[in-house]
Amino acid sequence: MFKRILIANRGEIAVRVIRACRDLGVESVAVYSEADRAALHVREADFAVAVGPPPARESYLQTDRIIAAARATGADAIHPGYGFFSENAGFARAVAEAGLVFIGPPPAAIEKMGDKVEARKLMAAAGVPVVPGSPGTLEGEDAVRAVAKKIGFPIMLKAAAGGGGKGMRLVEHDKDLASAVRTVGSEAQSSFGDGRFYVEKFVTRPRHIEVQVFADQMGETVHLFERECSIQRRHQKVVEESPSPFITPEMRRAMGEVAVKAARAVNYVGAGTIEFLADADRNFYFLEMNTRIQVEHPVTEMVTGIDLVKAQIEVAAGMPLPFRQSDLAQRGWAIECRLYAEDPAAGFVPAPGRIDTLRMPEGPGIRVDAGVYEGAEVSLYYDPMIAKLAAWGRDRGEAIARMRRALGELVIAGELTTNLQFHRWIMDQPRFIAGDFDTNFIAQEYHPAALAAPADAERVAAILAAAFIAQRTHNHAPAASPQAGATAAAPASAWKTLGRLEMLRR
Amino acid sequence: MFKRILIANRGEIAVRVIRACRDLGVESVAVYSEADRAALHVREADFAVAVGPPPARESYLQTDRIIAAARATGADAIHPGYGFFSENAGFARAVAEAGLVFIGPPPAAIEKMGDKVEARKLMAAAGVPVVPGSPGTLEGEDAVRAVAKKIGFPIMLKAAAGGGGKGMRLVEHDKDLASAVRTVGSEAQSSFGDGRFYVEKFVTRPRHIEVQVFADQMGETVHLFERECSIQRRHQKVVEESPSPFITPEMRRAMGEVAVKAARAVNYVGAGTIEFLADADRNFYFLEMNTRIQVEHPVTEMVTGIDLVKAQIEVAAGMPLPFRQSDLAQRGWAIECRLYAEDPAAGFVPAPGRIDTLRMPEGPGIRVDAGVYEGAEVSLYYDPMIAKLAAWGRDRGEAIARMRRALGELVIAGELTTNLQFHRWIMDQPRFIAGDFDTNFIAQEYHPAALAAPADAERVAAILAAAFIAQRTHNHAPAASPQAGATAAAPASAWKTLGRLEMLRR
Amino acid sequence: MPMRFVATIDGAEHQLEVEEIGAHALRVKVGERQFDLDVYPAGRAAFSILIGNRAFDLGVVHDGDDLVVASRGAATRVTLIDTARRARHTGAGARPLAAGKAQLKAMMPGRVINVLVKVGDEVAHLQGLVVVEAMKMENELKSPKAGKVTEIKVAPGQTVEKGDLLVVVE
Amino acid sequence: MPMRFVATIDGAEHQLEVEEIGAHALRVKVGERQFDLDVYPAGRAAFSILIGNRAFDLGVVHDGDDLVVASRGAATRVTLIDTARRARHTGAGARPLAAGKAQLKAMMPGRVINVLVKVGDEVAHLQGLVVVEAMKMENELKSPKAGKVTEIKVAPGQTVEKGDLLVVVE
Repeated sequence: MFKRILIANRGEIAVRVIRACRDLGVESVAVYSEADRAALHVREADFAVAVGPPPARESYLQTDRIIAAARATGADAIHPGYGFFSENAGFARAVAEAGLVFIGPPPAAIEKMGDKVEARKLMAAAGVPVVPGSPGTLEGEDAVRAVAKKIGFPIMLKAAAGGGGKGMRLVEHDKDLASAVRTVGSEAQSSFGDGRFYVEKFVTRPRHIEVQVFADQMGETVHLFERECSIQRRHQKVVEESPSPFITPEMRRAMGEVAVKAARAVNYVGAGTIEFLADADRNFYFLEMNTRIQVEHPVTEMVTGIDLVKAQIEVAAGMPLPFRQSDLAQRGWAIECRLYAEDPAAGFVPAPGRIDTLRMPEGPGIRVDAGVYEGAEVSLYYDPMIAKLAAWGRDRGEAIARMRRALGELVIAGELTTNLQFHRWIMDQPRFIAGDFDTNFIAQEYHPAALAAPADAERVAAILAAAFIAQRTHNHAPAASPQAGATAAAPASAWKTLGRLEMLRR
Repeated sequence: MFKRILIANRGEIAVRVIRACRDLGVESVAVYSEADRAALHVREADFAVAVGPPPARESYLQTDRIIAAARATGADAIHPGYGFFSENAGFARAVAEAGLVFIGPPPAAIEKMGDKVEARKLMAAAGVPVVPGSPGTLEGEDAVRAVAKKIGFPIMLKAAAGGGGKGMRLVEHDKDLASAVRTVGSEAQSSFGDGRFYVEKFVTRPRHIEVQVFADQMGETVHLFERECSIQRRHQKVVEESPSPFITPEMRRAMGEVAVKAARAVNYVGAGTIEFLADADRNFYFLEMNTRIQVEHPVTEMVTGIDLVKAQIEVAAGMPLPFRQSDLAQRGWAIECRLYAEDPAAGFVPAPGRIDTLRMPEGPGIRVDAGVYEGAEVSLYYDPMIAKLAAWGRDRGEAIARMRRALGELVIAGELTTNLQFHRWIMDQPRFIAGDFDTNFIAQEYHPAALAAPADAERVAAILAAAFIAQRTHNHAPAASPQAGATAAAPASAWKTLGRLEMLRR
Repeated sequence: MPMRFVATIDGAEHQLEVEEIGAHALRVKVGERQFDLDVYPAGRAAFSILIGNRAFDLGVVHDGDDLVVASRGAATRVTLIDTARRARHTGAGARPLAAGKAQLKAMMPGRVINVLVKVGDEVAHLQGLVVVEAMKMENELKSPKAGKVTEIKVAPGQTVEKGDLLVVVE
Repeated sequence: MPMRFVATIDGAEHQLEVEEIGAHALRVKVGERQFDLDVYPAGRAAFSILIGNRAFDLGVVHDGDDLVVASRGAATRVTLIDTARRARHTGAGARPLAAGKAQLKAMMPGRVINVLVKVGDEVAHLQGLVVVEAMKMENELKSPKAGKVTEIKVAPGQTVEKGDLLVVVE
């Protein structure tokens, strides 16, 4: 086992990896940008090294500095988390060349799955179902039209270098084809530096269902069942769960087998995810493989009982998988809500800022993976996801009920705005509760007015009373600027004292 | 199902019951003493009613006020938690007479198990193994000596009205018998108002292992396996786990069967616990039945996946048990640490006071059931247990590792002192890790010097630096009294500003 | 004597009167409805409030001139304008925002791509007013209330900082 | 110029020097060993401290004259006595506790059952000094340090409040 692991990431996933290190008795090294000196992952780690200015490309994406930090602290392995360097074969190679272990798949597997067109070809060759479409990249309107004729509209034009919901364009009719071909090529060129694209049939009412796979260095490859990730906004997952309320046991078995086949086709090692699109007829198609740990891994951990991050480290250290396929079973149901610093009333625009009060939910069946703390600044520089809540229940109903309870216990306020109330809205939606949704769910069902506070006169009175006391305290507090009109306020009273005590109590 | 449940309790168990209510869509009513106006259970509940002055006998133990509170708020059932009224048949009857549902067993079952001598007789008659001893209560030295001759020394004299570790006296030799008989009788009379006592063989190196049972109103009775509760100080449990590292599958099956038999013998309904003593040869003996939910129920919930408090409410509402024996299985391992406001360096003396900073652990496999919050006052009037931490793992090793991690993440400080470090010590003990312990473990192994901080010069420097900044901030803060010598302090510096900002930041 | 405020909760205005009637007791009148509240501090910046037997647990923090009241599972932005003080200050420089006005501010630094309304337009609650590009996404910022656009402070192409005033709706 | 303190951690004394050497940098000398620290506030009453690459996360709160420093999984009581100030105040009324003295205080209200030592006794660290009954239990309160008993402030049968001084060990 490793002695010390550097985590080339930040936020909740860095904290998650630190926890896995603790559980293994391995020391952890955080890296941090100047914006993150007091970030939670720095507070939680055993060691910490500064790697540059706030923009990620000047710090967290500086290969040399990360490797130098590992050397300076005597780390013998690097965990990339998700995002940043996690699917960067060049980084993985650089780590290996520095004599350190990259906790992830072999660079070749990253590369094969990183090129969406090549991956599609490879998967088709391995017998993995792919969405009908062009066998490879296409050039020009006519080539696209030929494929469209064969598979039928609507179709998706997809950038070969895209992925994660980026670089896609839907074409519903032949008349829109010409302009779409022009723009997708130039957009792909400007966004990814690679203008190649390919064509897939557009799956209507698609569900996004993915299968967790795991392989060790000896070639043992298993799957840990599915995750349902269809609740998305702006092509980003918001709520995930496992099992999927949609698939049948037969489909689960088939998807698991296909996923293992896909992983084997690239000689995969470690934790990976095969993403599928499923249509209303329960056909499923390979979408892409994420060659890293996923944000939503906790729901799989909760239903299988397997610590995936710990297993990543063990496998990277050369140990055999600590479980066989026959050891694995799903128990109960788990749901995860991603807490974002964003404003669901304003089109989910990021709304970072300081967190002034924070109380996380507790109690049976609740798991919290936070990247922040009370008093932390949520920075503009990075992903607005600040925490994940997960709830486990014996069945889906219990999991939803517990998630509702957890969301109702969570207290967060400050400069930032969060999507907390939005999650409460989702958990109350009849279609969500019925499991009847696809990736269009939020776009179809959600309207900001849905989050308007209910007209409960007593609650309004309580809120205004609390605000009154806080404002009065503020106006009387020594910290308030003198011109703020403190002297104009009401006569001396017990409230002032009360408020001041609260304010100054340490 | 009920519309609204009053919880006749406080602290973490009141919060636990409120959570179960939330999960069931049932409203919750808290009751509170004057000392508990701002206690966590009042904050968490939907409704709250004052029931009297701080001493429990003047508030939480006022039957009439509790029932009046239920009526005033339209509650249709009362959950007693543990302690207080939970094993009081008179209260259970009063609740029923008021037309409300008592969420617990029938009063007759409480009474039968409440009299330790009668329970012992009843259990023996039902074929449940009991510790060898007197069939009933005894009077006088000679009667005791006769039993002692038969079963051999050492023996325990036990008050018939005792229980929960109170009203017991160990007699190792015949010469000590006379005085022990005199004192145990008079002590039992003064403590319990009932001087009767009986004799049991003293089990050396005993392990305290208990079995969770559950029954519905239709007579379906099941068990949910065992909990190991041998880690005790002053006859109070400190750490519990499930499964037990001691028992074999055969012993587990036998104990489960016996426990169900015991519950059936008193026509039990709801959640109950059969406590056993096990000796080194894996004989086990009925000790007593707790006719309520236990403090340590979370470890059973974590390994079985069953929400015991929710099931209590469902069964009390007349619903059938939501699980059969064949649905129940143990998965993985769970450990619970009880966080007490007490000083392990001073004989575990209660050390209550205000909690000024509190950060609870999070992450995979961790469950927190707290009765307090940052800023809360831990009162002298009630039990010093302020929170429970539980950790689940695939096996005992993983559970211990996660508990260590959770204890290491927990930050708590203020006027109070806690046994946090003591728990860390337990988790590091080779005998604990090996599962090789009995109820004498703490008495034998623990010495306050064990908690001395390690001599880590860098850590000491960091601690002193943090203290320095905080003290300086304090001396410069506007709240400090003028005579405290603020003017005598060091020259203006960035630290003052920094500190003040921290202090005043809301 | 009760203090009077114009209270705004998430864009909705209320007439508020607050009177202290005991050590932990407040009488609160919201519009025509009056409530007696039992208010206790519960930790830092939080209050346990009982109205009759009903229990509320509310955290309060300041964000600039706003108060953010965190009830469980939600956070509500509140402003309280002291009616008496506003009257005294009428005509003064930095007087508080008049009741009935609502400001659309930039939630984050970015670049204004488009302004969808002009001064004098009647707009609906949550109607899009300005499009700001930030973090590589275009974000349509919506009207905090129904009303008439009285001021527009930005133009397309302009860079804005977090908190900058964009549009006033009255 | 460094400030000098006598620091007590859980009964053990250290000579402490602290000097500010930068915006977030402190030079700390404990006994003979010197360290440069990078200190950042992290939320309320907590600090992230780096010594070289080693990271510490410490919360600090006040409890009377003590500081309680909460590192993860432990809470440490610390007192810092400013050496310069102590010197200035020598002979004054409410001067801080002299270094080398340790006070045993009542942890909770109760009744003194027994005093196990007398003035002049040499006692070991953690030796029992006083037995107090509280919450129906007898609690033996132990010496905070090794030394000589110089003052005993209570007698059997006496009622004590939390924080009352019981015994001084020097």
